[in-house]
Formats: sequence, C-alpha cells, structure tokens
Amino acid sequence: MAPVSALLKRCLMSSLLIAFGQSAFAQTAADDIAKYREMIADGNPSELYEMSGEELWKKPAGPKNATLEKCDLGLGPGVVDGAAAVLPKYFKDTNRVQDLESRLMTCMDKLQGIPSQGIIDAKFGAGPKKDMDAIVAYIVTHSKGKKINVSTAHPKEKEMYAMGKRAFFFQGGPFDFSCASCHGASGKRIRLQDLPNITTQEGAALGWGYWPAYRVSSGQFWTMQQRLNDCFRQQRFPFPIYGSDVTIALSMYMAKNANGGMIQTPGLKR
Amino acid sequence: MSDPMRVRATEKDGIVDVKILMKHDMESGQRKDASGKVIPAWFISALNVKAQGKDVFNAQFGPAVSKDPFLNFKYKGAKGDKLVVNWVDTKGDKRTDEATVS
Amino acid sequence: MNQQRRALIKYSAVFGLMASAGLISVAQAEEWNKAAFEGKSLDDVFKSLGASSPDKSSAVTLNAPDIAENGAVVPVGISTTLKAEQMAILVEKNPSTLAAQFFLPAGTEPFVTTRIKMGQTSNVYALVKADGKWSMAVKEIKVTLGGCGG
Amino acid sequence: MKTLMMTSTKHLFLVFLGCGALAISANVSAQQKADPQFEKMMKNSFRAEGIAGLDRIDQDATQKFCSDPIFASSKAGAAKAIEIQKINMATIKQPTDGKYVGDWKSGEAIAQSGRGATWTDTATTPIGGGCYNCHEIDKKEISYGNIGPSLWNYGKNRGYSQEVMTYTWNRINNSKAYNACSNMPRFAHFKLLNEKQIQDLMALLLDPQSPVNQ
Repeated sequence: MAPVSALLKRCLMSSLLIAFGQSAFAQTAADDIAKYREMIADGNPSELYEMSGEELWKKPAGPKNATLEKCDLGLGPGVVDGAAAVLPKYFKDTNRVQDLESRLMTCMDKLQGIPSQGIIDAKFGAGPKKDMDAIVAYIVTHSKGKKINVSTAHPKEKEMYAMGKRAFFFQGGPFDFSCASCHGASGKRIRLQDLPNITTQEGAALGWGYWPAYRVSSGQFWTMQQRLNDCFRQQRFPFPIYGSDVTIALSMYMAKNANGGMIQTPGLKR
Repeated sequence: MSDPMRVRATEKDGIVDVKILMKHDMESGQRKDASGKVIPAWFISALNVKAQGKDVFNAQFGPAVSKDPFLNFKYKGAKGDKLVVNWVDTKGDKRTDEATVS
Repeated sequence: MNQQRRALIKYSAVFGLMASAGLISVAQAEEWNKAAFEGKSLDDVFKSLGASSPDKSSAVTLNAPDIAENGAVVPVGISTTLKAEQMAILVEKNPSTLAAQFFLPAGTEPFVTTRIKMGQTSNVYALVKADGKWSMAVKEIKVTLGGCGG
Repeated sequence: MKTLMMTSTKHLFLVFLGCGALAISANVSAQQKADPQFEKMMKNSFRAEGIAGLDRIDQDATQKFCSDPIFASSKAGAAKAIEIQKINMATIKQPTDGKYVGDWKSGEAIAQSGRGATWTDTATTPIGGGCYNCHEIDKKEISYGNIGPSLWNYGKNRGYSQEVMTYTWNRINNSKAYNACSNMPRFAHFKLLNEKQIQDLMALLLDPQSPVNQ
C-alpha cells in the first residue's frame, strides 16, 4: 500500500507542477501555432499528388498492361469513394487484414502483374513508392468527410486489433519508448506539437483522421506506412517492413479507436 | 518533364480569386546532401498569369520561396475567363497550364 | 562562383528565348532582377529595387503568423489600400534577403499571398510600390524548433 | 485569460483523473504472458537497418514490465515496480572524478538536440539529450514539451545541496531507479550520454550561474 500511496503523492505533486507551471506564454505560443496552421490550411500540396494519383489509377501499367480501376479496396471492385474510411479490413482473397497500401500492392500484383517485393524494397518517395504515394493521395481524398467506420467483426480483424493494442504499448530500443510513451496520455506535447492520445476516441480520430498528409517539414506527402515508419525511427526501433503486420495491426488499433470520427485526409502537417 | 500545376480560380462580385500550387523542389542552394555536398540551387524564378490573353500577374521568386510553391492573388474578371499560367525555373525547365474561371 | 555566373548567363539566355516565344512577357524578362535577388542585406535590396529607404506605412498590411511551426513553410501575404503596382517580401536574416517580388497590372487587386522559407527568427518586410513611391510594413516572425528533432 | 484558466483547470482535472486510476488499482494479479503469435509478428515485421539492429526489440525486465501498463499500475504491480527500481538503481555510477556540475552552455546544446541513435544516424552521430522535447528548461526557449515537469529554476527552487545533486545525477543517469515506468530514457544505462555530457546537463539545472536559475 505504501508504494502506491507514495506513487500517488508524487503523481499529484507533479500534476500540480504541470498544471500551474504552464505559463501564459506557452498558451500564447499554442494559440499562435494554431493561427499558423490555419494560415497554411488553404492550398495543401497533397492536391498535386492526388492529381497524378488519379492519372495513375486510370492508366494501364505493369506486365499485364491493366489499370487499377477494378481494384477492390473493400467496398467492391472499383469503388474508391469512402474506401479509406473502412480500412484496415479483412479480405477473403488474401485471407489477411490489409491496410490501404498493402491492399493496393495486392491489386497491383493481381491486376497489373507488378510484384510487391519491388514496392516493399523501394525507398520512400522514389520509384514504385512514388507512384504508390500518389495513388494513396487520390484514394484518401475520396474519403474526405466520411465517418471512420472500421469493423472488428471478423475474428482476424479482432485478433489484429488485439495485436495492435499490444504493439502500441510495447517498449523497446535504447530509449525505452513505446507508441504509448508519447501517445498514451492527453494534453501532452513534444516541443510545441500536440500529441493525440491514441487510446481515446477523440485522440485516435485526430491521428488516424488526418493522415496521410503533406508534411511541411520534409516537403513530402506521407502515407500512413511512412508516418509509422518514421515513428519507429524516432522510437529508435529497427526498421518496420513496408506493409508488415505490425504496421497493419497498429493501424487497426488506431482506426478502430477512431471509429465515428471524421476522415480529414489528406492532412497538412508540420 | 515537370508535373502539372493545380490552378483554382473562382469569381465573386467581379473579383476572380486565383490559387496556384506548383510542384517544384525549390532547392535553395543552402542544403547539403547525405555526403555533405551542397545541393545546387534550382528554383522557379518567374511566373506569369494571363487572363483572356492579357497579363494579370507576374511574380519573380528567389530561392527562399517554399517547396511546392503556393500563390494566391485576385484580379477584376469574370466567370469563363481563360487563364494561362507559365513558370520557368533556373535550369530553363518550364511549365504551362490552363484553367477556366468558375 | 564561376558556376553561378554561368547559371546566370543561362537564365538570361532562357529568358530571352522565352520572351521571343511569347511564353513570358517581355516586361518580365527585362525586369528579372538578378541584383535584387543576390542582395545580402536590406539596403542592398532596397537599392536594387530603387526603393532607397521606404517609409513604414499603416496602409500596408503584412499578413503573417507571429510564430511559424516550421521555417520551411511560412505563409506571408501583403495587402494594401494603396494602388500597388509592385510588391516585395524581404527576410532580413535569410542568406538572400529578397524572397519574392510581384508585378500587378491595372485591374489586379493589391493583394498577394505566398509561402516562404526562413532559416531563423527574423524581421520580415512587406514592400509596396504605388505611384512610384515605396512604403512598407515590418513584422517579426519567430521560427521554432519542432518535433523530436531526430 | 479566462480561457487560459479554464484550460489549466481542465488540465488539472484530467491529471487528477489519471492519478485516480493509479490509486484505484486494477484487479490484476499477473503481468501479461508472452504471446507466441505476437512475438512472431514482431519478429517478422522488422528488419535491421544501419545501427538499429533487431536486438533492439529484445526487451529487458524493465521494458517488459512497462509494456503492460494495466499490471504496472495494479497492486501486485507495485511490488514489482520496487524491484525494477532497485535493479535500475544498482546500475548508477557516481561521477568518477567526483564532479557533479560541468558547463551549462554545453549542457544547453545537449538539451536542445534530439538527434542520434536512429537508423539514419551512425555510431558516431552525437546523441542529444532531447530534454526540451519533454521539459521546459530555460524559459527563453519557447518550443518545449510537457511530458515531463518544468525544470525552470530547478536549482533555485531546490537548492544546491549534495542531496539534490545526487538525486538529479541519478535521475538523469537512470530515471527508472525512482519511477519504474518513467517516460525518460535511461541515459547512462544505454550509454546515450557520457559522464561529461551528464555533468554539463547537471550544470544547466544546478549551476547557480545557469540561465535556468536566474
């Protein structure tokens, strides 16, 4: 009992420090950052990616010289509107839960004859991943304004969610970080950037609902796969393989937690 | 071959609001690559916008304009105006796109 | 240095070509102001623009945030009640002071918004030329460090 | 001003709620078991890249314990937390030259940098403390995080006694010696910062001349 009460006492002490230690200046800075974000919201360069993505979707490519227009992203062959709002999802033909990127790789393989390995191995923003970025921008733009509606009805979906939750809290690397280190509590910031609390519906919707996004600091459009990849890099973890289960499981955890929230993609992020 | 621009132009009360997004790295000449070598400057240096064949806007950029440049201006015009947007960069690459005011 | 000069000669050649092809208007090609864009200080740029020492004027509004979350993209706009024919954005502490300049023919509203890069916190100047006279507005924009920094 | 006060109150309320959850310990008696399927997923989902080897997802006892926050905040977990803290306390070495306080200027630079130890870094990339990511330190830096408490006036408020010195030294070396699941990296344990760098960070907090204590 003693240790818990000691822990509690310390927790209360530090919360007092946090609550009253926050200066008015920090609040002003946060307001100014909000103003900055508002000012850049108009004219999201993601639109440039979306434009070329639409072309790529409709252009015959690969050894089979076929388009992606018959690709089933979960709402039936060729249905793009709202597709990103129901992913990740279990697909019978692959017997796997897939996110947008892994599903697109399946379509490119099956419809166009483009092997997935080349996409997995490519550098971000280069070669076949560049095309993938554009196609993702096109797809997610067509879910903007839709409600996030991810199912865990299928046992494999349920299992993926549970694995994602466990992965979210998994600490490792020389910094002892897990996703939860930064995204497990509300009202937290790194530097001046607000950290959404992914364990809550509100926070998960802020995270999941705004990615993929154009990232101002790198001047690039980032898919969720790239976003997660950079999270793991900053976590000082080894390199998550593109489209691997841990990335899909974490996406499932975020998306399901975000259910009911609004898709606002493509976002515009620092 | 450079990527197309996104040009949006809408008319309200006789004023046309033009928003242009260009795809360009806008290398400043200040950045270094992984091996520490300076990446040479390479940026859009001039942009011209014509409406119905007449100049409505000219811009000159230096290396400090952001990657994937954004531009917003307004001119007195009408729905249906045909806009032609041209840019040229410091390597001589250029791009022309058209849009109709809605 | 040499390479830079060659590049400059190349710009001129390109502009000449484009002008003759009618792609970029003749006026613009003539006015592409190398000296102004190479200016390393406010005075350099003022001189190249023929602005000598512009007066601060409440008729000029510099529309920009107080803090930029990222220096790579800083939204900056100029608007004015004056009949502007030319506008310019200057960043005092950037390696090249002049970020961009704009030419507004009659019939174009005295308003422009673009996005610029800033290496560090600095004063930013909005210059407006109307009736042959330059006026300006100044504002400090703070550039913050963000993210995990790795 | 009104919104500021409201935000603070709301913030405080939320944190109290969080503490409440800690006090009302969950009815859990054991740490989560190893799950072969999960382990297989982790093993198959990552690859080594540069200095970031696959051994980085091999967890030590502290990481395992803290990966199960429900157990870690339970009654049964509290005893285990003490044990984890002891293990971590045992790793801490006091400064070999007996000096606790170095140069605050270089400490500030270390506190600013969040670089190093990623797969885009090399073994020789200097690793930063990344302190401003989570802490307010010198008030002049307005871009600071709030995962950790403010360190402004750290020495001025606490004094410069040996007790404060040792506690702060230990905390930077291995924060888990005091709080098993502190969010702060174990800077000495994983050799992220060397003794000199920690002395310099100490100076930033505990040199009366440091801007932090003005």
